[in-house]
Amino acid sequence: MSLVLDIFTIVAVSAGAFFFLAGTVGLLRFPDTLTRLHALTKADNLGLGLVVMGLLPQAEWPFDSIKLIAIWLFALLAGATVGQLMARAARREQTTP
Amino acid sequence: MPHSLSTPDVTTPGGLLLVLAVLVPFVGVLAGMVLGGRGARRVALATLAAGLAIAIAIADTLVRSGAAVVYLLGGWTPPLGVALRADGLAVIMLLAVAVVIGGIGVYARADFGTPPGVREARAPFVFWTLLLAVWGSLNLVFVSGDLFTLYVALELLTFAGVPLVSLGGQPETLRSALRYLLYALFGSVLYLLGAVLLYGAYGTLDIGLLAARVHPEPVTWAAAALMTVGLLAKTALFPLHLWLPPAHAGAPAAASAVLSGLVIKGSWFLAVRLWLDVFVGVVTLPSAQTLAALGAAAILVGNIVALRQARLKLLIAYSTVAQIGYLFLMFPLAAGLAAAQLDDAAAVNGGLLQAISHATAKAAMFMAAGLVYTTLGHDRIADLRGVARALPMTLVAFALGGASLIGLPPSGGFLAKWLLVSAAITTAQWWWALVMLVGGLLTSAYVFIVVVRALAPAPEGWTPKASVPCYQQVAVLALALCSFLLGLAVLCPVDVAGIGRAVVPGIGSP
Amino acid sequence: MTIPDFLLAAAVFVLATVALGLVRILRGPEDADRMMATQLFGTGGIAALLLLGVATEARAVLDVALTLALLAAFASVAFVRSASSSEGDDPKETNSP
Amino acid sequence: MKNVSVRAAMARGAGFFGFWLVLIGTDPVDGVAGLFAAAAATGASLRLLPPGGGRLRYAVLARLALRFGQESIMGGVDVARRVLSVRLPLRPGFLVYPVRLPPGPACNTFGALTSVLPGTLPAGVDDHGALLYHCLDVEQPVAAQLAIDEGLLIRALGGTHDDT
Amino acid sequence: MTLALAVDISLTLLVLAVAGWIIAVRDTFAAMIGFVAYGLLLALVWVRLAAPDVALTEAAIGGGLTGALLIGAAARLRGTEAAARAEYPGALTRTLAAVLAVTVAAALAIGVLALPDPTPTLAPAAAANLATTGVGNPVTAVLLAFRAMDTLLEAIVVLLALLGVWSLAPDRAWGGCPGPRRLVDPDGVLAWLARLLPPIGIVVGLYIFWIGADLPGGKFQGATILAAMWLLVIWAGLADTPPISRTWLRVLLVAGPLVFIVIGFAGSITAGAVLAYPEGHAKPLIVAIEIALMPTLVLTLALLVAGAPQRIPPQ
Amino acid sequence: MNTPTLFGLCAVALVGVGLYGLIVNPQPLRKILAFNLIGSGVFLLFGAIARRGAAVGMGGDPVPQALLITGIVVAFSATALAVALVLRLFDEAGSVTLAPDAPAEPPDA
Repeated sequence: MSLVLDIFTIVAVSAGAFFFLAGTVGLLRFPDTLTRLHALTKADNLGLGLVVMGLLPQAEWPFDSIKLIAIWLFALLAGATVGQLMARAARREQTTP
Repeated sequence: MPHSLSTPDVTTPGGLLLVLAVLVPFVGVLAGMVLGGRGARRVALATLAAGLAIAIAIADTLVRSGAAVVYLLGGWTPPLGVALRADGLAVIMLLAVAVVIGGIGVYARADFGTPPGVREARAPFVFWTLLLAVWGSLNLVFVSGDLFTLYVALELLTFAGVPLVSLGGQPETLRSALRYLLYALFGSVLYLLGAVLLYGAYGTLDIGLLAARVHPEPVTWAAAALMTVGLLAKTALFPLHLWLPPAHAGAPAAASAVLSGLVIKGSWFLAVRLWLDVFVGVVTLPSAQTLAALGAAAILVGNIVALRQARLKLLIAYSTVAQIGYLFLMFPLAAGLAAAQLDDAAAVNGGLLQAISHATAKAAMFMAAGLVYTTLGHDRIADLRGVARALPMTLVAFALGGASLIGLPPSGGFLAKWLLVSAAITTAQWWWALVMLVGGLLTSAYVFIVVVRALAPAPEGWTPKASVPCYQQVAVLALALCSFLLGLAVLCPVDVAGIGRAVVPGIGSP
Repeated sequence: MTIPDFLLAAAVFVLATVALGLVRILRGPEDADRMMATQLFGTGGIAALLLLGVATEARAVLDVALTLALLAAFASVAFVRSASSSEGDDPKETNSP
Repeated sequence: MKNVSVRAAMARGAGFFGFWLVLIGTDPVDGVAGLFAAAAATGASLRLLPPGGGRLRYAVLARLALRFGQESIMGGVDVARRVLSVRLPLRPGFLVYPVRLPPGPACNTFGALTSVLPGTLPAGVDDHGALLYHCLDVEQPVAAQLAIDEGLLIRALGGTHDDT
Repeated sequence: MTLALAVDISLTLLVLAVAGWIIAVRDTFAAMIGFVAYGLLLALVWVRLAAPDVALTEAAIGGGLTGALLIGAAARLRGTEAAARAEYPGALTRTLAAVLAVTVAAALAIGVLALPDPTPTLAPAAAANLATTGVGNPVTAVLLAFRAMDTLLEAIVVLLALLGVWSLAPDRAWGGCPGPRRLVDPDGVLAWLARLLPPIGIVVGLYIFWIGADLPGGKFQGATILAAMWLLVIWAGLADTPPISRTWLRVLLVAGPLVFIVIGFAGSITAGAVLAYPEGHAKPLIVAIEIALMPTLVLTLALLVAGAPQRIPPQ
Repeated sequence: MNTPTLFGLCAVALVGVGLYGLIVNPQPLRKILAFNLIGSGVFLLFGAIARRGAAVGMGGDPVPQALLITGIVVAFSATALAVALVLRLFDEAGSVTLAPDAPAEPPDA
């Protein structure tokens, strides 16, 4: 049982790390501010989500596990809000140079 | 020879007074914040009286017991806890500050009243609360026995001092305040770095324990150097003095008196404490000579630049730069006396007296300049005619203060310089005596110029721009008289400054 | 390789990824790009923190991550606020015509 | 109306208290402090976000959450695919989506939810109150997906499907 | 062990890279953004140094409040960039500064490497006396029992800084509200965040505060979170800063230190020394002091960021 | 090389970097920033020393850790005061240069 959980952890955390890498590469490769924002809001939050997912079997149930999920939700909320706010600012800058 | 600072492991009778000396002013700050407006001034003046009584009580306790007053906060013994500790040096400073702040408070009553029809005005509220804050912080610097508490005390002093500089709100004063703040923050962060190194090496921040534990090695040298440079920046010793003159000259007179007379003494006192009591045997005679050389440069540069000033307040501010220089001549002299197996009390007392007489004299002179400004509407030195007629008492006060700066008998400045000169001659460091002599001559030149200009008769039909209340003049004169008569301290039967400090092997001796 | 070791390795990997994002902070060109990269630092930092915390069984680390997640949007909000107010015009984005 | 506030206060308070218990554990002394914290949070919440009229439909909410999870994974995968592709397949542009929700918290929630949708990012509103989306690929069927999301959200928040 | 060291080394390199960039970059605004990232990294470093209490403080203050404060200031000073660049010193000054910096750092490095081994530490002393304080977190025991004086003074330091900030108000605005009036769309995204997050933040902030007695956490960290939440609401235009002449504000600002001082002096009667606690009652008294300090710290920290009063007080 | 030593060296490097910035950057906000860097270097050094003092089951010496919290809060207050001062100076003078005003001081001062 524990082996299955450990494998789950390894897979999920690796996938999370992969999405972090994807987000960062997007931040570097995408051509302009708005497209780069996509990379930030989507890949990173998925990366964090997968890391949290992977850590769940290793954390103490239920308190630490729910806390982990809460941390992810907060980061998600921050990402979603900040992404929109910055997109507004970037669009305004684009349209009114 | 055993070290002078015993490990404080027990609260002495009267120790509670030390806590009161620190916390009563801060309680005043808090009460002033709530009451606001006129209440802040009433609270401040009441606190000034109470604080003076506390300072006298501490002095009484010290002289009666003949030993340092100690209080262990929370009953915890250092190194885990924090001790307050007042020896002779600290108590004398406590008393002097209480007296000077009292004088400034009386003087400022007229300048910082809340105008009628307003519930609370900015300048009076800020001044009265921060005056108490400066006082509490200074008391903490004098009695704290812990390096980190002292760091907090230095920061308190900075935060209380900076708004006093920028009280006027003009661009120049804001700029001076910012420059002052940056210097002060830089100074305290260096000081903290030194304290951190000491903790890493010796596992305590308590001054008494450190004194027993430090020994000469690279970490200690680094810590001593960092702390000293940091404190010099805060004290505005040449060449780190650039922030001081514009800052002190741009503030309102009462605030200038606080800044020039008192605030810089906090960091100076801490430097003395560290060099004489903690880093004994670590700092070397050449480093003490370096400090004194900076002091000598300050005396010459400060005085010469002061001579060239066109405005009275700037002149007084540059004279502060010079007088700070004297405060640092004591280091090699104390070291020299100790190396010759002599009592270093002459040098230490000389430095201490210089600090006190400068505090009283400079506060009086800044406030006198403030009265001159009110009366004439300007403070151009070339145009001081009529001052003697309009403000006779103030002019006398200015002259007395000036006499103390020059070092004329029987002033406190005279006794201080006499002690320092004699120590210089005893230890065959005659060049420091020469510097003091030249400094005295330069000082007398600018004091003389101001007094002569002020004595010139006013033109026909001239009337003062505004009249100043009599009690302001009395307050100024009283402080100046304190400074002038301080030389009579030589008649004091007890060497108060030496209480709690035994004869110690000084700087540079193995 | 034990699970804690794997988690530590993942933390190093995420940190290295974040370091890559540093290039975007360095290059800009817009301030928004830099702020985005900082946001990425935040998400990546939280992930690294969680990995470290679970790997070393330091439960208090979860609270640090919680604080970071809660305040992740804070500096960005200050940024967006200042970016819109520095344009001088009305920062209000109304829905009315 | 009064009834609604009381019910909302109870629900939110319970939620905050539950969150507190998750954070700290179930020590009774901590619980007392938790009651205070929950009360403070509920007060602030009621002031900042006064309860609306509708009743939440939890079944629809669960469906929405599930869809949100799927979308966020797809969104991440989509970005990763584009990022790591050698050709960098991007056709960025704006899309105007005339949102049916009135301006306000619900509409903002919609914006936040859809910011994880593959290839879309809300970038403000136009002069007629429609949401402006920035898309990584303007040729994707974005508007249809948005309409499904919006319908779900409206129903979850207790509205009917046809209040355009 | 080696992997842990790899974490440390990558952290160190990152910290140094960001720090160097903050100093070197030309644009001030960009440097401020770098500082936020720097604060985040430092929080990670504190975790690695087994100092979770400090990590919490750094995460809340270094990454949050200080960053927001500096970014806001840099945005307002955008126009002065060109003038500042003109003052940039010449190559000689820069070389001298570099030499000085390297010398100081090298001397310090020697000092660090020469620190004694075994290290002097007060951990055993703190552990031995922890029981008498009744609290479980040694850091809290240091802050509120062994060295309570420092904490009391710190509360006063923060208050003095606030007085200093207020003193920079123009005379006509004395007694008015700090900061400019915010005109923000009440239906916008920022307002949405400010409606959702603060209640949750209140729970988290109070939680961090409450566990401080026994676990890492405490009043400074909790108060910083609450202050940040309040500022968020203010920036979203959902609330305004209070006029500084309000009596309730003044009372709350001084209540914390005043209660601290009163309990401290009560100790001299009941426990034989100022800032001592009678046996068996240490923990409730410590908690009482912390509860009294909380509103003071929240208000002070938030108002420090809000800045000097700028608007004419309401009559 | 162990963790405290590594971060101790990182700390002194930060002090050096901050010191350089403090001298070289003329813009006051950048000086404030440099001051914060030096400060964080000092704190980090203290933290490394605390970590060295780990004993009796504690991860580090709690006394420096407690003082660090105080230090960070004090540094924040100092930053806030300095920023407020810079902003007021900007409002009054339209610039934030620290160079002394020509008329207020003699040229040789």
